[in-house]
Amino acid sequence: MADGTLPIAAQWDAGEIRALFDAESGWLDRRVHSDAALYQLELERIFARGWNFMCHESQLPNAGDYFINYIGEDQVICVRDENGQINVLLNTCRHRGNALCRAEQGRAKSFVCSYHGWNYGLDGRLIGVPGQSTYYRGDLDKSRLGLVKAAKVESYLGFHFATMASDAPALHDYLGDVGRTGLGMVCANGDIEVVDGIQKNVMDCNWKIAVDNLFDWYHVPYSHASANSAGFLDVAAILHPNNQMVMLGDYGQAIGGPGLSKETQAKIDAMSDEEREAASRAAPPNTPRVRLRRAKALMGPEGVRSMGHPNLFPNLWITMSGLQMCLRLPRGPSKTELWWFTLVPRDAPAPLRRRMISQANHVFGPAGLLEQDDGENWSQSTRAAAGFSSRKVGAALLMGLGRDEVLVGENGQTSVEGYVGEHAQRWFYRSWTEWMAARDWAELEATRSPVPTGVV
Amino acid sequence: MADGTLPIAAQWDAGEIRALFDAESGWLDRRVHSDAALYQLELERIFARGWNFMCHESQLPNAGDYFINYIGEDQVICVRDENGQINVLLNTCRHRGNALCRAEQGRAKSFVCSYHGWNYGLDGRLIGVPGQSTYYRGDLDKSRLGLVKAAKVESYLGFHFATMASDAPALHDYLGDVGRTGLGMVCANGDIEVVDGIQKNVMDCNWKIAVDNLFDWYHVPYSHASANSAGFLDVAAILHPNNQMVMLGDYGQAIGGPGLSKETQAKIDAMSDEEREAASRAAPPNTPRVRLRRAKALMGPEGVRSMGHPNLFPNLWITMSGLQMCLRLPRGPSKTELWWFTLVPRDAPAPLRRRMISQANHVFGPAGLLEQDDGENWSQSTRAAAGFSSRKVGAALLMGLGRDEVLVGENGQTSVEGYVGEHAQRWFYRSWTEWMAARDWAELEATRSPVPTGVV
Amino acid sequence: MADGTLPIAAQWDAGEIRALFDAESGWLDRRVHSDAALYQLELERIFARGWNFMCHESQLPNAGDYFINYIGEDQVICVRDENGQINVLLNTCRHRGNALCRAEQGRAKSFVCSYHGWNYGLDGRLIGVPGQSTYYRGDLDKSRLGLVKAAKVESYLGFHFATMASDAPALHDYLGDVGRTGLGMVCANGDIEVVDGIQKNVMDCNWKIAVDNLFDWYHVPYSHASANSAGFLDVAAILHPNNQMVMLGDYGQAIGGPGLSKETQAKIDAMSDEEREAASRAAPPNTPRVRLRRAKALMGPEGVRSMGHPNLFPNLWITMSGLQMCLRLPRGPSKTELWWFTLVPRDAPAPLRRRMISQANHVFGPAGLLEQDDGENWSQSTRAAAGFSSRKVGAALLMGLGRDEVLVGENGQTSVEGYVGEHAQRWFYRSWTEWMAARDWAELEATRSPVPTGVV
Amino acid sequence: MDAVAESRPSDKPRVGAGLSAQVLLQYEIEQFLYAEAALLDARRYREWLGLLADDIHYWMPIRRTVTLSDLDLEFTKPGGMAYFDDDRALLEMRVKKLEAGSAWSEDPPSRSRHFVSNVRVLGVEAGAQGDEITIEVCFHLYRTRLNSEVGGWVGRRLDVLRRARDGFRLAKRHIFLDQTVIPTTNMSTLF
Amino acid sequence: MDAVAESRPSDKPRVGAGLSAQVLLQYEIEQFLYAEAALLDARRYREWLGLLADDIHYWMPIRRTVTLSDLDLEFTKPGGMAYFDDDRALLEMRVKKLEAGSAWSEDPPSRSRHFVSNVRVLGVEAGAQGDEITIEVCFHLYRTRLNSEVGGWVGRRLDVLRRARDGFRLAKRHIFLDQTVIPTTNMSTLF
Amino acid sequence: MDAVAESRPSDKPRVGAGLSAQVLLQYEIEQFLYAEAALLDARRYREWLGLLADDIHYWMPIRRTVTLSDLDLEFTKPGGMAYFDDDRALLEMRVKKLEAGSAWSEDPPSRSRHFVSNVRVLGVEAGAQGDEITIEVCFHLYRTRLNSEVGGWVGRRLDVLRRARDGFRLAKRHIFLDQTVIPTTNMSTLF
Ligand code: FES
Ligand code: FES
Ligand code: FES
Ligand SMILES: [Fe+3]
Ligand SMILES: [Fe+3]
Ligand SMILES: [Fe+3]
Repeated sequence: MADGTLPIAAQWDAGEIRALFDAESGWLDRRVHSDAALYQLELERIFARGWNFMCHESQLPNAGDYFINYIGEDQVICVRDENGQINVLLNTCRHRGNALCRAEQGRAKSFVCSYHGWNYGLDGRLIGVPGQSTYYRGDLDKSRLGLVKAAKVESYLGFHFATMASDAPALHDYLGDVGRTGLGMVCANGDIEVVDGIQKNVMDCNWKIAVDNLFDWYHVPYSHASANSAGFLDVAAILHPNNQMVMLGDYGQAIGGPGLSKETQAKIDAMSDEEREAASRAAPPNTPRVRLRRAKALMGPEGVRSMGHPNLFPNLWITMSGLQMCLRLPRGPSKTELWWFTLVPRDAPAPLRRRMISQANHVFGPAGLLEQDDGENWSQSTRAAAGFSSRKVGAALLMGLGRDEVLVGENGQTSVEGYVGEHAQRWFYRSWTEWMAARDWAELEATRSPVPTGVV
Repeated sequence: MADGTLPIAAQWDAGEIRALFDAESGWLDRRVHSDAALYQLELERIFARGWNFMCHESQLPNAGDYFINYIGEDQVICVRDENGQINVLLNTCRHRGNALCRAEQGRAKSFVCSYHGWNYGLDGRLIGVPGQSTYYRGDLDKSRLGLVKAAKVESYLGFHFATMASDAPALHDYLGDVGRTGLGMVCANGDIEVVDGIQKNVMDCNWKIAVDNLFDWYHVPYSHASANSAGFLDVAAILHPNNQMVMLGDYGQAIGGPGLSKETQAKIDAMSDEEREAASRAAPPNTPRVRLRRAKALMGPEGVRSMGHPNLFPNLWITMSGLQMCLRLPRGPSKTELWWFTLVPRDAPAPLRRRMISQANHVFGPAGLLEQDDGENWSQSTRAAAGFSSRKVGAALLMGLGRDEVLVGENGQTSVEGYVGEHAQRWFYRSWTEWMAARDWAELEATRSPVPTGVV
Repeated sequence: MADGTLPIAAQWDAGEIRALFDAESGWLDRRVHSDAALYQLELERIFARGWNFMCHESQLPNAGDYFINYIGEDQVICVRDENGQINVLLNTCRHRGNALCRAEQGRAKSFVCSYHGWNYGLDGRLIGVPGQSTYYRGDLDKSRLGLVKAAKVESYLGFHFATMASDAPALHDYLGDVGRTGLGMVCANGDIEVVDGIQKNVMDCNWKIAVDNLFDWYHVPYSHASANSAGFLDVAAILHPNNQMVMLGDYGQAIGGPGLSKETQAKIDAMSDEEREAASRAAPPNTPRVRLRRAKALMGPEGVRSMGHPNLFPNLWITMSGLQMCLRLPRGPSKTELWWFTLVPRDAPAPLRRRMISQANHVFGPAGLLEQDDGENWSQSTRAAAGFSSRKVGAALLMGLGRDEVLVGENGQTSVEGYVGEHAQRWFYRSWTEWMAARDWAELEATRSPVPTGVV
Repeated sequence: MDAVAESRPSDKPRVGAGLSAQVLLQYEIEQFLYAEAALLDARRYREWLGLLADDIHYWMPIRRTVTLSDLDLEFTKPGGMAYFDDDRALLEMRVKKLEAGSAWSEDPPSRSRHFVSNVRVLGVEAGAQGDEITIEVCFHLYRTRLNSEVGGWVGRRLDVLRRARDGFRLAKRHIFLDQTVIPTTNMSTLF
Repeated sequence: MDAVAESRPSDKPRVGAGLSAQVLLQYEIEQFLYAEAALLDARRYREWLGLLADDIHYWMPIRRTVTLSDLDLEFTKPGGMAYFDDDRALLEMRVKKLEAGSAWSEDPPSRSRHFVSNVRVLGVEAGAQGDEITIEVCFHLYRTRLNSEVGGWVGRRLDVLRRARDGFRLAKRHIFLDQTVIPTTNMSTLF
Repeated sequence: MDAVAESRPSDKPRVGAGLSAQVLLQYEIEQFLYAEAALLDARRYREWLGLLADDIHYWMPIRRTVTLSDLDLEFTKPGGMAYFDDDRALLEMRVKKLEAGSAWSEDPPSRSRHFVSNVRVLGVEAGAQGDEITIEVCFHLYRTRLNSEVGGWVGRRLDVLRRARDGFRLAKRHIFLDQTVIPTTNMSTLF
């Protein structure tokens, strides 16, 4: 057995995995939402291998500031060191494996293990070992016993990501145009910072069901009918049933949701930043702000029109309802931890900042007026996938299948435009089967589907 | 891997399964009460394949009345439609698998999915899909996307059963004479109805241990000694140590417990219905009523003598202590959900009805004066089966083995009569191994044992 | 599949198991602390096969006194019978497997099963079966249906041990000189008795991490810094950084911790028992008492110098902090039940007895001023071992590797003396891989490493 | 209050007593309920029986998970199926069973703790046998069994205490659980 | 008391009232809190709204697991991220949502039980709109959903009650959970 | 009350005081116990020490699952094995440990909530150092640790409060858990 692999993770072969989603027909085998062996394999082949969102640089302003995050179920310490660099370190002592940090966030000078007192620098280097010259007789090669660092840590626009796979492509390439557009979206009106306070809760659902949902404009009117009745949400204003704009990228990256028409964008293009700001102020509250000129560079000439939801594969959802990002951390086949990061422009005036935080506090999270009802649907969809006969039924990802065309726009940015559909969801599950079937990055690169073109 | 099958379910081969119970010696391998792989296989090969009790027609008097039940761990909706038919529908939306019903019972006009609003008729047909002509461009073949119906739903005496196997034999044949006798027993004094209110609780035991127990008149004096001391139960009156009458039927059907002698029955036969009713009234309270003339047609000339406990394979226990049926729903190798249905004759006068309900309320269920102590024995027997050495010990189903003979009576009804024994339990476990070893109905039909004859 | 074996337990082959600890390099694969399949195999190959501590004779003064203990996850009854013998009986009825005892300890005349009333003598013999001549027609061979006894029960110095393996070596040989030295240690100042009241708690850690720790004098200053600050512990007084004395024995037996120098021992040797008692009284409180002359016979000429912690393989820790023994009962890969037995000399005067009990009450156990912090380290080390990447990191058992020599002392007793090191931990894990890889005792005897000699 | 109506919680203000009289009554009632709970937790069942009125109705209907439109189905009705529907004779039978020396589910006896909280006097009415005081409480009946079975039941209780010469008597205990499927192997404990 | 300071528990003795006056106040307050809790448990949300002051601040900050040296980070601050940070309009919106007939997470409705315990009056201050009484309680909000989902929340609550002519009005409810990562699929229940 | 007897719950009625005096005493005691609990939940351990009498006995025996016929074995006896058997010096040592900055099991500190319920005054006796009031309560000590460890302890407590000039002092706390095998990794929390 390979390093760290559990016997259970070997129960599916590549052919069986590929058959779990049939991109031709749109049918998904629901064992992907319930089988324990597939889940173990996900930890290895999706999470340890992919790029995982760690934190935004604004969360760690000073040396020693740290924030605990996860790569799959592996706890990592994200910490800024004295050189200003953000390191991602496995939170497990090299001696016996004890945790270095047990808080969620904090400030440290170094990381001292509470078991035997090994002391690690903010960059993970082992800097102190009690008894090194006596008990260890100087044998210990401290230079090889630093905390295990993520194989790569790279950032884009201040967002830091990490992977445990040293042969993973560079973050820039992994995100690709679509992922970068997604991150560009949140910076379209200025550089951002993360507001203190990550909402976290545990939901009884498979993490992929939560990802599937973020592309899904179809559920809004029905799932969120009560938020609409209560006056919290104006479904009519946000649905845009036939102004959808889906962007698909390498490795499973995708953006789904509405887009502005080229005509509308053209009008915006003609406006100065001041005019845009004025237009934003004139719009009803909770309307997304008109993007500034910088947006085009960040999102591309077509991407700038997207008003949808990016998912950075595998599990980072970006939303502008409250300028938030939601990380979906796997906790078993039927459990997911949801972490909500709230972003505000660094230079936001106090009232705007207040309004954005208030919107974020009320829309998502466990008490959020939208997410309450989402959770119910996700957990029930997951629960049913555990039944032998229900599991056999399959999930139907049929909407718009074979009915739309990938448009190649300016700068080669591609999109599928028109009706609400399930193009992004299909792309997500298709990519998932490819990630899961491939033993390593080389095989994944050799076997993964190119981004769809033509009719989809 | 076959549809819906989990890798874990493939860990036992047929020969190993057959060896789990040795019908010759009466020894049972206790891994049947603890292994997780066998449990997964039970969901496939016993529950999805057999006929499962769903509800009695009286529970759903009107169109739209529904009752949630299970086939193994699969939730199903039992609902009466506008044509008066009772449908059994998997409670999982054909779109993403969300639950349609989350209540235990209720009244519905149709089933609208809370996720995207797909709407299903009371017969499961998909009757409404938001965006069908727009988002779906009319592509969706709604006629193929109704809720998955049980492969067959059939009823006998108003009791509805369902199977997920389209090649299962008809309910009539599956029940066979023994199963029909069992259902006939509860209708022997008139057609019945189910009283509102199903007692439900979760017990830490394997479901088969609870089934084993229902045939077991041996445990009564000791397990229920305290109910006897307290004056709730008169053990002497119910034990009938050597008037036992066991009936074994195809597919694992069985009835165990006391029986009337032919002489007693002959005296009853000579009585008119009026005389029988008078005799019932004259008997001490909680004595089973003397059966009416109709009983013979329902139970057969020999079966009519049975005063025992039928089990409709796999998991429906029928008892006349309070005219009740108990469904044992599997919830893992060491967890079972017990559902108590209480029945009363439709035309029961109010005092009789009151007395029957009161008896039902106090005898079984989690606070029942009998079941409290049963649960303790079952959970401890299950717990011990998890230990490596204890598991190896085996359970001894030795009582009366090779000592009795199957009597062939009038109309060919067979029975084993005499002392308290374990014939029914052996037949249950023997049938279980055959069900578990057979890949499909054809193999089960080809390999299952015929109902025992001769010496047993 | 062999008797009682679960399919999951077959997932590792012997080569893979042996590779889990590399004695050459000192690196340990952390899947040993998290994999469910290895855990099942431990129940079979370590616990059912080895000698498990059951009780001390003083716990069961009278016939009928019983104490419930475990062999792995199998519950056993330790009971003194009318002949004064202590029997170890699987707590599972031979009929259906119900538990005979559900209390933790008590007094019984015989064991009557609460299910059907089978009655077993204090020696496990089946002495009563309701309906034996009637229901069973005298068929039941009661002589073959007694409670399953441990394959062997043997005692040393009043400590009773049991194994489920009939081919296990005798307890005397299994303990070997090192194990016997360990038990001799607690009797060095007189025969002991167990004080009523076993502290029990459940900890979220793998049982082996707790064993690893008992040899570990390295963790004391850092882990227990707060007990030191609070004045409960005097770290300086107990550490003895370079007076360590490790003894390794067959089958994984080991003692780790400080030792007296030969010089000190020589001075003690010159003292009479009266002088020793006087010296003990003159020492600061909580100092281990000076051992009496009898100690040398019990511990050997070298062993008598050990002031460390014996572990009787697999899971019994002996400590003199409060004269206690701690049993670590496996409850899953990441759960352990800790049972603290407190010992006092039988003839201890009341004040000494009081002081020893008070020390025991405050040092270990869930509220103990030391164990609080140990638990934190153990549970965190276990938790991290569940992560895919963290699991790959390995635990580093490098201290003193290749730097010390096994000294052969008087009577052939061997020891490694000098600095704090990890010799005992390496021996424990190395023995563990050998136990786990061997299918039976014969193979274990053929393949296990001899006790190390020369450079270690 | 009729039995159907009472399954809907009440907030009827208690009237007809000055504030300090109310405080005294509240104190008396709380102390009675705590002492009664302590008897059960101490397994002094027979003494507990001594606190019951002869005409006590001790009832726990079955609760079901239902939709808002079916809330009338949430509880079973009086006279229908229930987990407890006991008169004094049945409660005495339960106690007798516990004392029998062969009530296996309670030997070893479980360990219970009756938390009585949010005590509210809903009304005081003169009855033929003495004043009858209707009380609503939130209860948490925590129970452990054997070494590792932890469980319990939570809900709302509607008690009627009747004032007798020598103290209160419990004339009614209607127990409305918050749980639908009972999560425990048994309910061998008294509420 | 300013909002930051209050996340640190208080033991300020209450002054300026004789012992029996204190007892009466304690009684009134407990009964108000119990009645208020009963309304929520009975799903009588609109009546519950009637007990709120117009300027109510209903707030539950996010709690984090932090080391002793970082205790200043344990709770998020007022105006920052929170699970609840509601004024009356938002609470009315929540109730409206519950009444909408399409609040799927609450239909079937969950079953809650608000245990209000360790009630302490921390201070009484005269306010422009009436006396304001600051109260600390320990709460356990137990909740079951559907047939098997059991959960709940535990913590400390700081309430301010304002005495109006016709009874108390809740002017502030600051909820300090003991849980950090919220262990439930949702918090669709009012505290 | 001797230490063995007290492990059997008591229902001794409290005598020798008029009803309103009883109510006042009940109020004082409840408020003391709540304030004391709040100090522990607020981690203000040193102030909590201030509420203890110098001769305090703080004791939690071991409880065992035993049959009805062996109930005399249910609790260990005074002077024998126990989870806590502390005098003031040991409690101060525990607090000192918590303050040491290296008590790893309490850094990050756990979050506790002491629910004190069913408070009953069992007796008032004149003692050499002041009146001694014996109190029985049901307690639920709820605790979360780190991000996902939820646990706690439930049982019965027998406290003795001694009335000093400046308030009560806790002279005895005997804790009778309902749990036998302690279900938590540690008991680093004070009861
Ligand atoms: S485990 Fe970290 S120093 Fe030993
Ligand atoms: S899951 Fe039911 S409509 Fe989409
Ligand atoms: S199981 Fe013990 S007598 Fe039947
Ligand atoms: Fe949504
Ligand atoms: Fe029974
Ligand atoms: Fe330690």
